[in-house]
Amino acid sequence: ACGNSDTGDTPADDGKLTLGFSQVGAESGWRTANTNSIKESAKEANIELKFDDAQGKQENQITAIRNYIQQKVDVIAFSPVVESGWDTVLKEAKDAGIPVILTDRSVDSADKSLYKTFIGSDFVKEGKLSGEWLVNETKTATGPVNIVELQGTTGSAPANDRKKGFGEAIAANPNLKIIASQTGEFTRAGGKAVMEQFLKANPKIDVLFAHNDDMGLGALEAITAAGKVPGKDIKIITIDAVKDGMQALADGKFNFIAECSPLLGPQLMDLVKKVKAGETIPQRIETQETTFTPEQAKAALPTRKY
Amino acid sequence: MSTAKARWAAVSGHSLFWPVVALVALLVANTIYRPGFLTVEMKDGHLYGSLVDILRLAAPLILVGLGMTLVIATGGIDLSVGSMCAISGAIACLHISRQPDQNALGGVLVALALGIGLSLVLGAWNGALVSIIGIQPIIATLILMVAGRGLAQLITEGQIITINSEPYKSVGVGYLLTLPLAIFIAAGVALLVAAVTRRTALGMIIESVGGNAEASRLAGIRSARITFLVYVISAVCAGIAGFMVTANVSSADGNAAGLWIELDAILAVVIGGTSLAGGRFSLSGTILGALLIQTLTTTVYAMNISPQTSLLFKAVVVIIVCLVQAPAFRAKFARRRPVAPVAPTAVDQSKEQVPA
Amino acid sequence: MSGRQPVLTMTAISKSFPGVRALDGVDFRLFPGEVHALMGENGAGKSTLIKVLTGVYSHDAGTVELAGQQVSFSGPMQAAASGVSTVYQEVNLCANLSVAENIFIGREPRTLGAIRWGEMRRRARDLLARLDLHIDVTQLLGTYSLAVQQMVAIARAIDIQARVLILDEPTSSLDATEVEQLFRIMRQLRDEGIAIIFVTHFLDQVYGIADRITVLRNGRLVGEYPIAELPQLALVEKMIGKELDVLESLDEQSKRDVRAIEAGTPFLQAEELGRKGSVTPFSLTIHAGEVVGLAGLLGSGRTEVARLLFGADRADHGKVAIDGKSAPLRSPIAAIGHDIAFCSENRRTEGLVGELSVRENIILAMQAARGWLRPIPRRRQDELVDKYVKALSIRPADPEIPVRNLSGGNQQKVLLARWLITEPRLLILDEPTRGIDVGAKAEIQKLVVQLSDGGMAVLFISAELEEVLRLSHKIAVMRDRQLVTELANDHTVDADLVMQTIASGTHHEGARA
Amino acid sequence: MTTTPLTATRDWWRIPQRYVPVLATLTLLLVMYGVGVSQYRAFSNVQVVFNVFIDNGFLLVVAVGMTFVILTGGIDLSVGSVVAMTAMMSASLLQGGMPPAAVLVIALLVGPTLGFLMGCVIHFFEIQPFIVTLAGMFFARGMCTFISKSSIPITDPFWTSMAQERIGNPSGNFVSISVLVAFAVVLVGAFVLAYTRLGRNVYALGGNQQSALLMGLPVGQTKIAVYVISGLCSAIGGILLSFYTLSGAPLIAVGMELDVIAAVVIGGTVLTGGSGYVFGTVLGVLVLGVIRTLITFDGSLNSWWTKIVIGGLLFAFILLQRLIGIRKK
Ligand SMILES: Nc1ncnc2c1ncn2[C@@H]1O[C@H](COP(=O)(O)OP(=O)(O)OP(=O)(O)O)[C@@H](O)[C@H]1O
Ligand SMILES: Nc1ncnc2c1ncn2[C@@H]1O[C@H](COP(=O)(O)OP(=O)(O)OP(=O)(O)O)[C@@H](O)[C@H]1O
Ligand SMILES: [Mg+2]
Ligand SMILES: [Mg+2]
Repeated sequence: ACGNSDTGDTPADDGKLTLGFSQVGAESGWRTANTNSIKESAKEANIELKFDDAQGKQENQITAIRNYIQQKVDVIAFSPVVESGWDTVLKEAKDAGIPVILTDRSVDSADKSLYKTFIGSDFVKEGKLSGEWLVNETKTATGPVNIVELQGTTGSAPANDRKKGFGEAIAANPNLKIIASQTGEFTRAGGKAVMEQFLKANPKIDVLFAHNDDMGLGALEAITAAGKVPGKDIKIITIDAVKDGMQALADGKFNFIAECSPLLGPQLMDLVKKVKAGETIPQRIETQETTFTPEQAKAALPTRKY
Repeated sequence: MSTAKARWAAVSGHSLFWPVVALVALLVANTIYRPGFLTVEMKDGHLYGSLVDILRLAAPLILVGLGMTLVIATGGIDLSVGSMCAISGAIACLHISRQPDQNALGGVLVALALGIGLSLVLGAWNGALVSIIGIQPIIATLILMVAGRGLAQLITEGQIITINSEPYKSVGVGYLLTLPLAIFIAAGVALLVAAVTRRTALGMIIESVGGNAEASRLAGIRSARITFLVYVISAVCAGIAGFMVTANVSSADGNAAGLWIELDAILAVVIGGTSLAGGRFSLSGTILGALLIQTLTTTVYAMNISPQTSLLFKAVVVIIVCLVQAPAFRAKFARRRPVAPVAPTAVDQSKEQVPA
Repeated sequence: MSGRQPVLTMTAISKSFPGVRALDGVDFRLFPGEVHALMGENGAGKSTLIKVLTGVYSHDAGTVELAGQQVSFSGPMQAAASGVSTVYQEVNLCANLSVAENIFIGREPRTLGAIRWGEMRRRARDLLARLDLHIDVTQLLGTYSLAVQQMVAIARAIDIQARVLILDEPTSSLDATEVEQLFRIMRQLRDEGIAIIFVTHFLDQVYGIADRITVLRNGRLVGEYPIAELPQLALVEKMIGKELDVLESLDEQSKRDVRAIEAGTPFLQAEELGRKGSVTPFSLTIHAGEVVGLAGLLGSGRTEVARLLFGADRADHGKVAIDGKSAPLRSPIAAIGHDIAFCSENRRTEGLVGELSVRENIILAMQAARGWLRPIPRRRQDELVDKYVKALSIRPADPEIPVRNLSGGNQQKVLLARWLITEPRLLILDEPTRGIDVGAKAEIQKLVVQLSDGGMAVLFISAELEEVLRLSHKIAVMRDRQLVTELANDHTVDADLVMQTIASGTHHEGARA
Repeated sequence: MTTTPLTATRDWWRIPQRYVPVLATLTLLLVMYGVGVSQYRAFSNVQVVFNVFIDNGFLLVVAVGMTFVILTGGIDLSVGSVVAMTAMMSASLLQGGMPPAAVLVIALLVGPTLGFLMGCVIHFFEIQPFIVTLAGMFFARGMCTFISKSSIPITDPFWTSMAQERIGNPSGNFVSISVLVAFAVVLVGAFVLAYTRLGRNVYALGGNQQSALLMGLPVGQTKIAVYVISGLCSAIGGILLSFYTLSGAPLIAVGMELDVIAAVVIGGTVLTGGSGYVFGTVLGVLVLGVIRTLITFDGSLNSWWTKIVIGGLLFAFILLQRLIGIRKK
């Protein structure tokens, strides 16, 4: 589609910056919002975007990055599918003199000079915020508080980190106990099917912690079908704050959401320009994120973009 | 006594004996782990319990499995069913989400019609690739497996379309006569498919095409048409399953809906005793296989088997079920019987090739 | 001969399949340097005995001794290693490999583990030359006809330095010259001291080459006889187990009366019908009630003619008229629509659906013609199937067993039954009597006569010239994929004349004498 | 072709039927490459071609193993998981401080062992390969998460040097060591198939198992052998992948089996067995690689359009191959 160039003219010649961006995939609504944000802000910032969807495969991302190097783009950015395994290709980028920006997820390279910066949420922190809210809520509880956890896709970074952060936070109160934890694959159907069984296996569930809104929304249905009132009989904590989740929160069906914002686009474009201009930038930039309670959700909902 | 023995031999020799045993064993294991597993109680005028869940959740798998059975019987395979679930669910939800009144029955019916219609088109596409152009089924359907997910996401524009439509929701979680509506739909389709294949000569003709396509052609069977037909049937089954999957959570997720259902469906078909090489097929076997697989999935949740080991668990169960079901395995461990039918199957099972 | 030690002794062999006792306490001896014919009706257990010997099947009871040592082969590989080389009944080679490879696979000439392809091809050419077959050995086997494949299988077997050579119906798809070639080699091998087991349904061949005969019936041993002590008629009686009137018709060599049939519009009229690379355009007319025989050497294109007339291959030249009206036969369905039926020569790949039951195989064509929406009622199916299982004496007479479990000959009968129930107006029979025992063969021949008397047109293809001569009203002679001439089968025509015609390619008046 | 006199072209065109699919693939690959060069800047760089090899080296190795399996008429769905399992194991063993040589040996043993077990079940108990290897796929993937839930980085110097060594020419174009390994595997695979008894038995088995048995070929051994070979290739592929990514991740190579099967089939190997070449498989892998490269070079596709385009290209490709096949028949 971009074969519009009449001759072999290098698009870089017109002074326009070229950004090569490799996305993880399109596996969730969150991801699509992320993609759209990047595309739109690239247009606004007058940056030519080479976009590639890796369909969840690291191999594809590496291929894409290599091709961006060949095409001599000005900056490369990507959301790594997995944390490790980037050194080789990043080194190639470095040797070619192309700066790299990580978005959304980090890499575990020891050599921090391989990329300029990492912009994205802190999954551990999201888990921690969720846990801290719960600890605060249950300060007064005397008996044990039974928690069930809906994990994300087994082995994925968000799932690992959110679990970790949450676990660390709730260790503060020995009454809080995770009595069941199972993967719902980040999907509504998965969340629902797992929750159905949780409900049957455990007569007393006080809290549900879901690694994303979608699983929480699926679990909502299971809880309702079991004759319980979500938000009251079972408190629900989730992460992401996509529109449907915020609606549920505003309706009082969820109790707490830790935001994980997909709208990285403007920040990223800003960075691209800075990097190209040779400005120094911090190694780690966190996306501006917050947490929501039902009241805050009600207030925020009308102006939310996704 | 000898008649009892003979009867036992007949029962244990039945192709569905071992899947049934495995199903019962899983249920028993669950009951031991949690004595309340089998209880079914009345709640809000409908039945509630793990067994009901298993039936309801197995419904889409049964549907996809039925279509898959026919495809496999012709010697083909349909990898695109998962994508087709996602597509039909997506188009239906998209249509409903655009209605001013999402609860209006008319709008929902149009949505269902759209989904089925699109499935028909996609099934026809697969069928045409296989029967007219002559592409190997696994590759022909791989095309739609890959592109279909993209189509589904194109329809939803990458978002999860959430709807709020009671009539549509009932397809997935509604109740009829105290039981989930989904069960009735699956049973209805199963009966329909059974009637169409076994009450007419279609079943035999499908088996004949799958058993020996060239011989069938020379016997005057329009093999191409039959092949075309089974892919269309499979697509429609997948389409209906797509409604259930999306209605279950009142939302269409182009990426996750029906993910990996093709593998489960193929597994169900094989556990049910239909050979992947084509030929003889068993619809009841497939239904049983689907129930077994769903029970297995539910067991993982119910027993809270850790996500790390759940795949290992699944691998072990699958291989055990297939092993005890395999005639060769049974022959090797049933040497005490005086007459062991050994080699003939080994020799004759291989597909006969047609010289150029 | 009794003074010598048998190279092979099988004692009290029993073998059961589910529902069938294929072998029941069978004894068998084989001496070095003899050709031993194993005889019996279809389903008597010949092939099973051979497969038990070579370890394809495990036997339930009994012992096998090879050169005085008890053996129990785990499979053909081990049997071959011990010097038992076998050509099984159905051609068992790999169509996707080259001819040379089919001969040498498993025994390829190698240096340092690497196959020497050139050497292999050369040796394959030499070997086939011994059988007078001059073909391109680098071509895939599947591109050659069944007969060539059969020759290749034989070449493979005789090249193995074997003590025991087993040939299970090797001649069923060979013509007279090929058979003679094979016999020459068999004699040569016999003189070298190799023991040969030979299975065939051609009695003449048995008497032409065998030294001794073992007869099986219904899985039991009837007896072992030196050839001189068992005249042809006695052999047949032993095989069948009773004296049957069919035997008379077998002996009666006179051909049927040729009636004046050629009147009125012919049922089928092919004009310059042909297909590139398959058959040169030919013209042929067939009248109702007429039997047209196709005579010709192996590979002369008879099967292709049949396939064109049935629409199995699409003609790219010429036209066909049925009942005087133009009828393009583009597909088998079109041909069936004009009441044409075709029993193909390769029943395993083009005929039967192995997994389906005998009943289902029999009704398949009829059902296909009705369309799947109108199933034949079960009662009607049973009636029809029953009738033909009886009429063709298909054994075992259980219509519900998978057809692949039937013996070769019985499978052939099932295929025939499939087409007979459709009551066609033209029946094309490509080698219908191949692999069929004497009794059944006579039955089928009688059937052909009956059917044509009843007004059915029959196109009859057979490697046995006698059969063609006996049944046909008219004989079309094929040579080099070309229909060279048609002979009215009157008293002046005999086997010699047909052979001469085939040989010279023309039909000289002078040849008749 | 139309202008040259028939008599002259006849012999030239009489390519044996069995080579037609491979030649069709080759032609189409060249066409695709040509399209890329004409449409996109920098596509003609030699390094682009080298990158296709670098990025698909492990895929190539696994595909060679799969070719063996498919030639016998079987299928091996476990390859992707075995690749991941091998990479995971290597990473975790290296992390535990085991010397690289020992890790290599162990990693190269596990895949074939699993292949051997699967082959035995397939052969002795006559269970369909699809099912057995599906169970193997679940098992190996389960092992991955069992070893570790998160990815394990590899810092071992040997691994690092294998990963980052560039073998190239002065003008800066280079290939990685993985590519050389992959080429070696391809050559060995091609030799085994064409020049050894095992290889020919593989073809015979795929042509007609019953015949192969009656011809006295070691059917069982051959069948088990192909799954061992596939396991070995997956293990080598896993190690190459761990060179490539310098880590082991539990979710890596998900769905790789489909890519591999697609590559083998695009390369002209028939799924029912008995016909195909390793060279075709190489072409098949290249086709997939070039398709991906074309898509990244274009760089304007929406996420879902990528899938649709890949599906469409696959379709166009198979269709063309099919048409050419029919034409030349
Ligand atoms: N694999 C099998 N399974 C079940 N029954 C079988 C099998 N093979 C053979 N039989 C049965 O065993 C009997 C003997 O068959 P066999 O093939 O030995 O006959 P045959 O003497 O070779 O006959 P023909 O001359 O027709 O080839 C038949 O009744 C046949 O139906
Ligand atoms: N001696 C031979 N040398 C080379 N090719 C041969 C020979 N005999 C037959 N063929 C091949 O056989 C094929 C034609 O066989 P076809 O089946 O038409 O003959 P047929 O007259 O029906 O013989 P059959 O007796 O086998 O039924 C051709 O592909 C031809 O190349
Ligand atoms: Mg026989
Ligand atoms: Mg013929």
